[in-house]
Parts: sequence; C-alpha cells; structure tokens
Amino acid sequence: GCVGANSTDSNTGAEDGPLAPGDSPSGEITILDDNTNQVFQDSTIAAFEAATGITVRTYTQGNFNDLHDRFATLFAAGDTSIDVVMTWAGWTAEFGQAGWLQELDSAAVPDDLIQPALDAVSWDGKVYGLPKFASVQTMFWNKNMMGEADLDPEAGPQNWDEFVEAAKAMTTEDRWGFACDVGNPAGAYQNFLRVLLLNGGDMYDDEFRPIFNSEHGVEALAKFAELLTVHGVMDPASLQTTNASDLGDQFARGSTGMVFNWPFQYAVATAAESQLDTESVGNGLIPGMSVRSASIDGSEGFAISKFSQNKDAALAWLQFAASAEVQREIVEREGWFPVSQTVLEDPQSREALPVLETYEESTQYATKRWGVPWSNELDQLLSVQISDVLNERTSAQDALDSAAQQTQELVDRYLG
Amino acid sequence: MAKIELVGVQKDYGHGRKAVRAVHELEYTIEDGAFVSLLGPSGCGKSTTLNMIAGLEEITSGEILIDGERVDDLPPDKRDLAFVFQDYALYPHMSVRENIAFGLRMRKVDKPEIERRVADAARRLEISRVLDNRPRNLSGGQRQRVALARAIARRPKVFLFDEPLSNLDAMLRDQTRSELKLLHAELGATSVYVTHDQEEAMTLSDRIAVMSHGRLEQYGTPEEIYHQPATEFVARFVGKPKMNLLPAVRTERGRFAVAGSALEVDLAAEPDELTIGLRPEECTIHLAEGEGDAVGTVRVVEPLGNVSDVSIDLNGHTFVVRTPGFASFRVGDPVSVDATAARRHAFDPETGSRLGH
Amino acid sequence: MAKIELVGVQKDYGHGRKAVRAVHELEYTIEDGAFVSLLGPSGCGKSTTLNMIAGLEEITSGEILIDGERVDDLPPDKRDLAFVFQDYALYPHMSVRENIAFGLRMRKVDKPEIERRVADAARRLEISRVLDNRPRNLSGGQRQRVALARAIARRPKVFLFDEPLSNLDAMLRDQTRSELKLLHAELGATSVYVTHDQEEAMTLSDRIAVMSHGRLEQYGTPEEIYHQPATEFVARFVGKPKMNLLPAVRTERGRFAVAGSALEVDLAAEPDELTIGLRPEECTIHLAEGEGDAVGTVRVVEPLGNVSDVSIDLNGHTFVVRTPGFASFRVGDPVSVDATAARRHAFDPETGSRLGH
Amino acid sequence: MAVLLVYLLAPFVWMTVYSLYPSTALQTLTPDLDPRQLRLDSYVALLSDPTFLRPLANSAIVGIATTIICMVLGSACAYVLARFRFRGRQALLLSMLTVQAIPVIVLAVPLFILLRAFGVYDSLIGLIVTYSAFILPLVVWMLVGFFEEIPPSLERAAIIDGCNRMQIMVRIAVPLAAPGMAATAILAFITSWSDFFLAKVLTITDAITLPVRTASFQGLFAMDYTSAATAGVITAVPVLVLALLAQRWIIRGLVEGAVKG
Amino acid sequence: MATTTRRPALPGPRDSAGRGRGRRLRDFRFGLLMAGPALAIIVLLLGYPMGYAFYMSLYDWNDKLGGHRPFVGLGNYVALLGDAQVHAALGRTLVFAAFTVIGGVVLAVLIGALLNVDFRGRTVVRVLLLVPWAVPPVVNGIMWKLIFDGATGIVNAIGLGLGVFDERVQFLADPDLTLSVLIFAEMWKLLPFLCLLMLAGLQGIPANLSKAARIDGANAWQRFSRIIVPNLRVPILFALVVQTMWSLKVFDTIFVLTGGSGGPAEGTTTINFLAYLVTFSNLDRGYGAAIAVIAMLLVLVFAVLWVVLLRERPKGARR
Ligand SMILES: Nc1ncnc2c1ncn2[C@@H]1O[C@H](COP(=O)(O)OP(=O)(O)OP(=O)(O)O)[C@@H](O)[C@H]1O
Ligand SMILES: Nc1ncnc2c1ncn2[C@@H]1O[C@H](COP(=O)(O)OP(=O)(O)OP(=O)(O)O)[C@@H](O)[C@H]1O
Ligand SMILES: [Mg+2]
Ligand SMILES: [Mg+2]
Repeated sequence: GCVGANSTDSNTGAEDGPLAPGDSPSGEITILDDNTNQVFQDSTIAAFEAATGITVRTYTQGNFNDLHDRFATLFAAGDTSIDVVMTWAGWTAEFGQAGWLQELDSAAVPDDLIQPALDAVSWDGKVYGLPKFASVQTMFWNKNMMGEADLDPEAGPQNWDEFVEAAKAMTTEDRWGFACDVGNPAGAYQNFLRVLLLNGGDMYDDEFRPIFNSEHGVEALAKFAELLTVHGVMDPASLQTTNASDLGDQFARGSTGMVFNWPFQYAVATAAESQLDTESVGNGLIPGMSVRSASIDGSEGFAISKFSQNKDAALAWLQFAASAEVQREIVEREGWFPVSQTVLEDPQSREALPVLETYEESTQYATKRWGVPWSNELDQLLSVQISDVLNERTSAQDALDSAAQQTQELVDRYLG
Repeated sequence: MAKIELVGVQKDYGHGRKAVRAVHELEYTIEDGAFVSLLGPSGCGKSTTLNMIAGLEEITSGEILIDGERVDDLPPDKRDLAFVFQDYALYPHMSVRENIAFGLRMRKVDKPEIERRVADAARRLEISRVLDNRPRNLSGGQRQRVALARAIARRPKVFLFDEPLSNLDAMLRDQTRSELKLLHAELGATSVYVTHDQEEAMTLSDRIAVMSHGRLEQYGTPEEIYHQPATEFVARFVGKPKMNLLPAVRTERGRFAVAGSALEVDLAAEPDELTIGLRPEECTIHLAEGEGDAVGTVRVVEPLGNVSDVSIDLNGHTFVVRTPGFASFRVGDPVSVDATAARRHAFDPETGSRLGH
Repeated sequence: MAKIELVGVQKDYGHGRKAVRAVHELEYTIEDGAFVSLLGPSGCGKSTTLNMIAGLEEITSGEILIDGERVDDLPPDKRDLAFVFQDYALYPHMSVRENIAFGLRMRKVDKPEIERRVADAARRLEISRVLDNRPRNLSGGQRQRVALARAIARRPKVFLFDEPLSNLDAMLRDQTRSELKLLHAELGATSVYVTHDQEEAMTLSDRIAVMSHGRLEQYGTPEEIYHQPATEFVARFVGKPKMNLLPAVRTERGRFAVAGSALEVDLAAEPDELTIGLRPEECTIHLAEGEGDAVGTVRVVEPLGNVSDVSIDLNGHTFVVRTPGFASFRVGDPVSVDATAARRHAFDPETGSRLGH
Repeated sequence: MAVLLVYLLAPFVWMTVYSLYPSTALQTLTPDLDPRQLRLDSYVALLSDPTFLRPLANSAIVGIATTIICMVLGSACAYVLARFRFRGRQALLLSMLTVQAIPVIVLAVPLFILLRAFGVYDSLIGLIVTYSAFILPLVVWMLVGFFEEIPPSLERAAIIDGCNRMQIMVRIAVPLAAPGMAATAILAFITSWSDFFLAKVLTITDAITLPVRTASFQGLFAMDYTSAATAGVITAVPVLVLALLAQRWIIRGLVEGAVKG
Repeated sequence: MATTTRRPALPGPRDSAGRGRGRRLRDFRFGLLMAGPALAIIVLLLGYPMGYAFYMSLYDWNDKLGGHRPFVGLGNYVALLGDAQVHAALGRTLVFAAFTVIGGVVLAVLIGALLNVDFRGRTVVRVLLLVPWAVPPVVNGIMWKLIFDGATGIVNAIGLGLGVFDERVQFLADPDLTLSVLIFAEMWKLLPFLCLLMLAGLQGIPANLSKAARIDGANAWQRFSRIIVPNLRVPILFALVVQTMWSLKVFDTIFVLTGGSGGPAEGTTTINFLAYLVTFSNLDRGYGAAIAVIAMLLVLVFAVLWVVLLRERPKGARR
C-alpha cells in the first residue's frame, strides 16, 4: 500500500465525533486482516462489492504475530492508506486509547451482537469496531483416551476435581491428561485469566483496581500449577507452547487427553491428518472450580483507522462482515462462532457446527478477556510470575501480589 | 633529446613544524643519452629524487628542467618518461601483452602501431612466448623483463629505474645487469637508475650520483668515484671489499702512522690528524719474519676462490687485504702490511671531505 | 663433541604415488667442531636436510647419527642443537631478553644462570642495550644478532643455520659474515650452514656440501670445490664471475677448439667432444692486432673498480674475462683471448662429471 | 573432525529432512525416515503459492539492487578513504565500524517516518535504500582494507602510463580488488537477503521479503512446521550456494583484511 | 582501537606547502564526488534516525497516551536505572554476551588451531564452515526450534533413545534453559566465522616460530599457549570487538525461536529485545529509545574495554 501524505478529505470533518452510517457510501477501501479467515477472500468481498458498489482495492492478510508491530508503526506515522484493520480485545483498547481507531456511533452497531464479541471491539465505553467472529474457549477431550482410562467418554468432567481425576487417569508414560499453552506472555495471561474466572475471581474491580491476587486468584493459580507440579498431569511442553495451533496439533496427535481451546480445535481435530475424528472428539464446558464454568474470549473484529479517508465505506464493510449472511458462512465454512445471537440460535448453524451447542451454553457463564491498553505489559509481567510459580520458584500468593502491584502502576499510568 | 637538470631541488615531507627534509638542494645535470645511477644506502632519498623527476612527488623548492623546460607542474604522463619499479608493478589482472600495451592504449596510440611495438619490445626481451600469460605465472626474471618491455614499448625520452634488479637472485641479477647495459647501448635514451648496490652502479653507469642523508656526496664517472672519492662516505660505500679507513697521526712531515700501529704511510698532507684510506686490493701482506716486522695479526681469512680477503687486527683496528688465491695465512699469524703500491686517500676526520688531490 | 653422520638419508614429501623425493641418498660426515655449508640453488633440498638433522622433519629412509647415536626418533629439543632461521623466527610478543631466555626457561635452567647466559650472549653480540625492546623495533641487523644470541645462549653441541644472512643488506651481510666466522672460532661447536650464496659458503666453511636437485654434487674443502669441481654444476655454481663453460671438439690429440671459434686449448683428455671450463680471472685478453689474431669482439665491459669484467662474443658464445683496473676496452673491439695460464677443467657433456685429474 | 562436520551440518540437514517428510512422521520419539514417505509436496506448494513467490522475488530484487548500490557507492567511497590522507579519516573509518553497534530497533520508528515522508514505505525502493545505508559502512570498511592492500607502485605505474584518478580506480584498483569485492558483494547480498527486522517493520504487504514470510509460518492458529522448514531451506539455499561458490574469496576477503594488524 | 594500527600510512600523493594547490583542489573535488553519495546515504538514513531516536528518548513518548508526550529530559534514563526489568535484561545480555563472545572466541582459537593442522579433508571442513555463517537468522531460529522443541524436537528423541535423558527435557520451557539454547544456536552460527578469523590469523604466523619453539624445548601446549595465542592478539581483538557488537544486537533468532515473545518468562529478553518489546509491543517509544541508546553505549563500552585490555604494553616495558 502506498502512503498518501496528509491529504485532507471530506470525511475529516467528522473526525471528532463517533461515526454513524452515511447515505450510500461509495469509493474504495483497503483492508488489512489477519490470516484467520479465508472466507472473506473467497466470497465475502465479491458479495460486498455487489451489494454496496464499494470497491475493495486491496484485501491483505498478515500474520497475526506481525500485525501488531505493523499497525503500531502505521498508526504512529498517521498512514492513510489503510481503511480497515483487524482488531481484537487487546488491540481495541490499546489502539483505541491511542486515538488511532474511529469510534462508532451506536447507530452503527447492530443490536443482536453477543456481549463478549462486542467487548472485543470496545474499550472504555466506546465502540471502536464490529466483531467478525466470536471465539470462546471450550473443553475438548479425546474420547478414545477417556474410554481407555475407564471414564465415560461422552460426559466430560463437570468440575475441577473431576477434571483433575480424569487427567490423572488419562496420564500414561507417553500421554498427558492435559496440555495448554503458557509459553508466551499472552498464553500465560489467558491461562491465568481462565482459572481465575473458573474460581469465581476477576481481574479488576469497578475502579480498575487489580484484584486478581484475591483468595480466588491465588487458589486458582495454585490449583493450575498443581496440575504440573503435584498431579503431574500437565504436559511439561505446555510451558514452551507459544500458540493455540501447536496445542491444537498436539491434541490432534492423540497425545493429550483434554485441552481448553478455541473453536478451530474442532476442525483441526477432525481433519484428515488427525488421529481423531468427529466420533472421538468430545466437547463441553470448561469445568469450574468454585463456579460451574467460565471461559475467555478471543473474538476478532474489524475497526476503522482514524486516518482512513473513506470511513463511510469502511463502516459499510464492518457492518457487512457482521451481517447474518457472512456470519453463517463463517460458522459453516470455518468453524468459528457467530457474533450475532440470531445466527447462534439458528438450528442450521448448530447442525453445521456441533460445538456451537457448548458455546451457547457457555454464554450463561462469565466469558471475559479484559482487553486493556496495558495488555502487553500485563501479559509480560504476569508471564514472568506464572513461570516462576510453575517452576516452583515462588508461591502463587507472592507472585500475584507482585503482579498486582506492578499492574496497579500500569493502571495509574494509563488511566491516571 | 632529453637532458635533465636539477636546480636546487629540495623535498620536505609533512607540513609546518613536522616537516622532514628528505632531499637537500640537489644540483646536477644528467646529459642527454647518459646512464646515471643514484647510489646510496636505504633512506638516503634516492627514490624521492627519482619520483620528483617522474612527477610522482611534488618538489618543495627548486626546479627540475627536462630539455630546458620546467616540468614542475607537468603531470607525470606529460613528461614522456617510463618508470621501472622495484616490485615491477605489473598489473596482475592483465596479460603480459596488455601490460605492455596499456600505456600505449592510454595514450591513444592506434591499434596496429600498438601491436607492432608490443611485438618489438617482447622480441628484444625474449618474452614473446609468454605474451598471453598473466604476470603471476611468470618467474621473477620474466616479470622483470616484462617490466622492462613495458617501459621500452613506450619509447620515451627518459627511462627511470628504481632498484629494478633487487628482487632477483644473485645469478639472474648479474645476467640481467649485462643485458640492461646492452639495452641502453641500443636505445640510447637518457636513463636514471636508482640502486643501493655499488657494483650495479659501477658497472652500468656513465655517471654516478652518490647520495647520503638526502644530500649529494659526489657526482662523477665510476672511475672518479672509485679513484677520487670526494668524501669518506663515498670511499666507504664504493668498492668491495670496503676501503680500509683508519685514523692516522702525522709522525713527521709527509709521513703518517695508523693510530697506534706500526703501519706507516707516506702522504703529502697538512693536518696533524686525518683519516687515511687504502683499498684492500692495492695492499699486500707477508708473514712477519721477526718481531719488529709485524704490524698486526690475522683475524679472519675469507677465501673467495681466485682471491682471499684477509682481515688483520691492527692494534684494535681491522685492516683488510685482498690476496690472490687461497691464502696460506692462518688465524693468529703475525703479518706485516705493505701499502706502498696503494693509492692513498685522505679525509678530514671532522667533515669527511677529501684532502689533497 | 658432536660428529654428525648422514647415512643414505632420503626424504619424500607426500605419500604413495604423489610422493616427491626432495633429498636423495645423502651420505657424508660432518666432523666434530667443523663448519660445514650446504650450498645449492633454491629448492635443491638444503633446508630439508637441515630440518632432518634438527628433527623438524622426519627421515623417509636412512639414518642420521650424532656422536654415533641414531637420533631418528629423538625430538628436536632432545638433540641439543640450536637453529637460526632465515626469517630469524623471533617471538614478536616477547622482548629480546625473553626471546633469548625462552629456550633456557623451557629447559628449566635456574634463574640466575639464565640471566648470566643472556647477559653473556648479549655482550658477545653487542645487543645488551636493546634487551628490553621488542623485535619489531629493531633493525634487520639487530634482529639477526638476537637470533644468534638466542642460539648461543643455549650452548648447544650443534648450531644449524638456514640462510641466516640472506635478509640483510649487502654491507651488513659482509660484516656479519666475518663476525660469524670469528664466533665459530671462539665457540668451536659443530655448525651446519645452509646458503645459496657461494661466496658465503667459500669464506665461512671448513667443508662445503654442494647440492642440486636433492642430490649431493660434491663434498669437500672450499679449495677442492673451487679448483677441482666434481661436476659441471659445481663448476658453474661456484666462483664469481662464473666459470666459462664452452663446448669444445678435439682438433688433434691433446688439443681442443672451442666450438666454431679460433680459441684453442691444450688438454689431456680422451673424448671427441667435451665441455671445457676456464675461470675468467685466469684468462687474459688483448686487443687483436691483426685480423688473424682476433677470436672475438667485446660486448660489455663492467668496471668494478679494481677489476673489470669483459664479456666477449666468441662466435655466439659469451666468454668473460676479468681484467685489472678500469679496462680500456670498448664495446665492439676485436680481442684475442689467452687461456694458457688458466687451469683447465673438462666435463662430460652428457653426465656433467669431471674428466681427468 | 567428524564431530565438527556433524555439528556444522546436522542442524541444517535436520531442517531439510523436516521439509521433506510429513511432520507426523517426525514428531514422535522414533522419527520415521522411511524414504517412501519422502515427498516434495511442501516445496511444490510453496513454489506455486503467489504469497510466497512474491516475497521470494522481492528478496531477490532487493538483495541484488542493494548489492549493486553498495558496491558502486561503497567502492568509490572506500577508494577515497584508502588513498587520500585527510584530517578525520581515521575517525571516519572507525565510525564505519561503529555503525555495526547501532541496534536496528532504535532506528526503526524514525526510519519508518523518514521513508513514509519520501513515499517509499512498503516499497522495494524503500528497503533497498535502507539496506544500502546499513550495509554501506561495512562494505566501505572492508573495501578500504582491500584497496590499501594494492601496492601503491601499481597506481604510480598507472599514473605514468597516463591514467587519471578515475581511470586508476576503474581500470586498476577495482579489478585488483576483485576477490575482495566479490566477497564484500556476497556479504552485502547475504545481509540484505537475511534481514528480518527492518523488513518486518518497513513493509506491510507489497514489499514483504522472504525472511518475513518465512517467519510468518508461525501463525497463531496455523503453525506449519513443514512449510516453515521448507521456507527455511528455500531461504537459506541461495545464500549457501553463493557462499560455497565463492568460499575462497569470502574467506580471504572477509577475514584476512580484518586480521592483518 | 585495534583497527587504528591497521592502516599503514601509504605514500599517497602528498602536497607540499605553496605548490600544487590546483592539484589539491582537484583531489578534493574528486574525493567529494566519489565518497559523497555513500556518506550522504549513510548520514541521512542512519544519522537522522539516530538523532531522532535520541530525541525521542528525551520524551515520555507513549503512543497509548494519545498525543500527549511531555519532555522529560533524561527522565527515561533515570527511570532505567531503577527498572528491575531492565536490570534483568542487562544481566541476561551479559550472560549471553559472555558465552557467545568470550566462549566463542576461546573455542574459535582452539578449533582454529586444530583446523590449522594438515589433515585430510581440511578444505572440506573449511568450506563447510561457511554453512552456518550463511544461514539467515530467521532460518536459524526455525531450525533450532525444530531441534529443541520439548514435544517434538529431535534432541529429545535422540536423548531418550540413547538413554541420556530419563524424560523429555523442556529446553524451551525454562527461562534459563532457553537462554542456553539461544546461546547454543548463536554459537553455531557465529563460531565458524570466528574460526575462519583465527585460521587466517594463524596462517599469518610464520611457521618457523613454532619450529623455533620446538627447538627451544616447548611442548605442544606450551607452543600453543605461549607462542600461538599471543601472536593471535590482533584477530582475537577484532573478533572480540565485532562479536560483541553482533552478540548484543541479536534479535531475529530470539524472535523466531521464542515466537516473538523473548520468553519464556522473559528468559531470552536481552536488552536489545527489551528495547523492541517496549517500543513495539508497549508502544512506549521514548523509553524504548532510551533502552536502545543504552544498549548501544554498552556495545561501545565493551569495544573500548577489549581494546584497553588487549592493547600491547608500551614498547620496552618490562614484565
Ligand atoms: N611519503 C613519505 N612521507 C614521509 N616521509 C617519507 C615518505 N617517503 C619517504 N620518506 C622519507 O624520506 C626519506 C627518503 O626516502 P626514499 O624512499 O627516497 O629513500 P631511498 O633512498 O629510496 O631508500 P630505499 O633504498 O630504502 O628505497 C626517508 O627517510 C623516508 O623515511
Ligand atoms: N612441506 C613440503 N611439502 C612438499 N614439498 C616440499 C615441502 N618442503 C619442501 N618441499 C620441496 O622439497 C624440495 C626441497 O626444498 P627445500 O626447502 O629443502 O629447498 P632449499 O634448498 O632449502 O631451497 P631454498 O633455497 O628456496 O630455501 C623443493 O622442491 C620443495 O618444493
Ligand atoms: Mg627507494
Ligand atoms: Mg631453504
């Protein structure tokens, strides 16, 4: 994409207020997406162009891991060549607070959006984009292994104790009952947040004071660490697994009994190269500690660059991607969850993607992400503490106290 | 066609207070067609002088004239001269043919003429067969010839040589020296030849400019240099074995005794003290018959085949005599020296300049 | 104390089919206390021989005995010898003092003794004042002395020298040569000296081993080598100017004519064709008076001061005569050569070996 | 020595193996190296994937162009530094080496702004110019060493033969330094070809280079080891071939200049 | 610096006072014409950003605070001094540098000495030394990940197969182990170059030096330690200086090996990588720039340190 320097356009007048849908937007837009979805490239763009008359000049996919740095550089330099960028909970808060994303007027936001998906594109009460798919972790298990361990393959563990027992039963010489991905900072944060919510805790109070070092938090982290250190049911490789896809592959290889993973796990586990198939993959709610269940959100969406020269057209794309038509395709062709309640409740969707059932169930329980401007810093510092706990260099209490104190400094810096 | 005049030529390296004078007030004329050697020990300013003539170094003061014209501001390639370097400076990435032709091509000589000249130069130096080789595939002697061929192909007015033989081994050096002499006789171009080897200078030159510490010590024919050295430095530097130079004091009018020894020499000179110079090959020795006859003892005998050099300890001073054949003297033999047949040279011990005729 | 015997010593470099024989069947004895030179052109195997004596190279076959004991399996440091290298091989990171002391320290000589010996060696070679310098800050001559001092401080039974003077300039070389000879006289240790300079070999040695292409050509005293060269190679290699070697055919019994020229030589020899050898300094020339007298024309005259070398064109062959003083001959002069006073040498043109006495 | 050889080669060989076998065959305790399992699928796939070919072409273009620019400008600059004495020369030379100490990180953002200002962000030209700036100091540093090794008498001979300064450089100095120049050129190429960070920051789409593409096989939801290994092999092979072809010069050029005291 | 001694003063055309002013001017113009473009590019594309980076480091320049970026002077640098994260990164950097630079050079000298001995296949080994050198860092990262992965890596397969390990070793799970793997990976890449450097140096040492030492009675180790090593001073110094620069700059390998995180638990976050994280992940550009400037100073300090440590004693100095 070439960079048009400081051209002033009709749209800049609306820069200060939230963006509402305009009448019949037109022109060109440029989209920079991650490479999670193929469906846009395959059919959505054509459909969008046909429906709106807007041209998608370029639609580019970048590697998720690279995008953050690119966006940061692009925005910092006020680049006008990109109209639509992919976003998710962490970036929405970060780039939104930096003033790089266009706030949307409530008129532009569909009203049947599922809350966690909407959260992923909002920060500080403002909506900065629209979700393109919803993603929530659920539990997957290997029915074969369950059976071999004399457990009921159809019913997954209902609470943490059952989960631990099941994991123990499934752990053998070269197989593990459980595996996760705490290898990088984001993974460390996710795994902690998940157990924190499972134990009824939370990250912050209403005033954004960190409270994750509460009793709930400490107990949750301790129990999580025990999987590795006491029960020996967690694959030690979890400590070096840096992404969900490695975890997914691992599960698909049949060497891990249970994982908590994103929806795509189903597709991976039932793919041709996998050791498992539709019959042998079990799916259900993540078993809770002090609550029945909880989960973490990983929904993605699109946002409009503050420096876009054609925000109306960009908004049209956001809305199109969130529309039922596109959402159905995402569910059917890619296995992600829909962002709208309507599509979720559609039986047709359920048929295409059995795990949707679990998802729907999970919406009753806490599903959070806590995307904040200081997400990166937080992930980083938390990962150090959690690694220390997992390697038994410190206690869960000390680790979380230290993390909470550092987090407070971050909160003060960014919200103070 | 090419007379080179040096008029008060000086050269300083560096600037201001750090300036070092490498060459002092040179003043002499190299006649057209002459072969002149610049002779002197390492660092005495020979190359500097040659480079100034070539235009590779600027002159600090003074003038250089070629055929009466000042060339100070003429770049080297306008002075119509060729230069043969000590390391030959052959272009390693060109064939011998291209090496020889390069200077002509740069001067836009036309192709057939270049070919003719290259062929001619190669024939003269007997390197026609290696014209297509790279220098690195040649022997030392062949490289030397290529360097010469490159110079003569240009047919310049002046040839400048900077120690062109010093990278050859002894046998090849002697042979090439003779050939160089023949070549000069054929071509007749003015040649300036830098060397630190007195033998080369003696055998090749019409005239020799002996230099020391950036100054001219003597400018003359080989015979003058050898028989009438103008300074003690020249006397010591020219001739092999080295001239015996000994402090002497006057014992009576016209008679001098070599310091503390029984060797006495007749010499028509004024001062009370002087340095006396006697060439080893003009003296003779014989075994001392009695005590009184002996003036020294043999320290070292160095047979060279047809002659032997005998070093004698003359009361602490070494005195060398060249004797014919394998000398029968043995180390420790008492001997007496006969210098009556020897040409006498005398020098001022302070200034080193020649005394008398 | 140290007699060195070489018995059928051979050396191959490389293995199997790629093996190259660098030294062939050497067989001679170096007497205790003798100074023996290994003389020959570059690549003839001199250094290889020396290295085998030192133990730095393995012997392929044959034996080397020192004082009657086989040393083949003895490492160099057990053979009690010192080595002076052509490039001196001074340790650049050590001071002169440390350089000299290193060999003693390695042998665990005690400190005061080391100091004594270093001081003594330094005094003898007049380098006491530079003991604390690094080699790189020394002149070539000083470095050479340090290398010698390092050798003598060790007080070994045998000294080995590999062209120790060849990196010095002419003057320094002559001077150091004399000193080396004195040093040997004082120390009296067996010395083996490698050189390609016949003058060095002649002046320094008790005996000379002339080598060519890895083979021994002759082993004898300087006088034998000079006056009775065993092969044409030795004749050509030893003596300066080079011996005139010319093909000759028998004209009548006991009389030979140099190929195609009027020069005739009396010689008691059998074959019809041979190579005749005449030393330039034993022949004389004079200006041809009439046509019939002339045997050649002067090509080059090279004055050396006390003598001049005159090259004559003898019907295509070059013949050199050494004449006294600055010769009065001019290029092109017709001259006749007189070789009656010259010792005659004759060689088999095929094998190169000496004919007759 | 065998140990050394294994040490040198084994890692790369293993990566090549990885690219040739389905990862399921290798990610076990007993890797299954049955040659029947061998397949070139991933190579075929990558080499027919436009999103891979484009970066491949980009890297080649950027590498070659950078090398040419560096060699032309660098040799001109190095020649002057090698042959002229002026005040500050030493400092200038040293600063060429010191540039090596600059962490690229610190320059990324300002560079981005700079390139954007000139409208060459995410373009091959932008990358070429940036790489040139980073590689030039090293090139100059090395070439100065090579030029200084040329005996001054050769240049003097050329002066006598009638060359002007430019001719001396073009006809004498450059050909003579050819081995060193070759080594330097290869180094320049390898450096620009291998760079990851700058390319990551200074490109988004159009000008993505091979290393960036290769690293991107580590996706969040798609860690494709076989493709990563394949891309790794494809990225490494051109430079390996170059390096091996020119190894004599490289060793001489890269190292000897640095060693001569 | 080592390199100052490297440039012998060559007799170039020199000018003398009073004369040759025209020539000097010509030379000057020529020099400017030739050197100008290269210098201009370098100054523009490196000099300007450097200055800009320093400028940034004087501000509290955090993009996530919106456009608000107050001038803080050396505030960022002061903050650095008390930042535990920076201290930890510095510590790691020193460990990493100590192993790769000092360890690398020591190993290189030893291996170089081995390679300098004549043996069959020596040329092959020398040529193959170039392989690691030519492998791009990104590929290097991927490669070692494939090898050391705790679940699927070949090292575990071999180790378990040979019974060296009892169970899988999680090389990339423990911060310290991961740093070791990183050091190992870097060593693999850098050692060959250092070895070549030493080889070239060794070949510059006259063979006679070793022979002389043999005659002097030094055994193999004494010859190596007392003769060879001291004479490798210049290449060693050069190796130390450039390797320090390269070691402290390592980024790509860390990035790829650790999935872009510098983890686990910051275990491989060197000072340089920290500068990256702070600048690009945290968007805390002022602070990141300050860290980078410090990283650069660190390199220069080390470079000077090496030169001082290894500088030759003044001539004539006694032991
Ligand atoms: N470029 C230079 N800068 C400074 N001093 C120089 C330079 N070139 C030569 N000199 C000094 O000038 C003096 C004369 O040097 P020159 O090269 O002319 O000597 P030379 O007689 O040719 O010696 P050699 O036989 O060693 O070649 C020496 O003292 C030398 O150190
Ligand atoms: N290490 C080696 N490997 C193979 N051949 C060698 C080796 N050293 C010497 N040679 C060969 O052995 C022969 C004799 O070499 P040597 O060094 O003994 O000659 P030299 O008489 O000392 O010559 P110079 O006067 O040049 O030193 C030469 O042909 C040389 O090429
Ligand atoms: Mg000179
Ligand atoms: Mg030799």
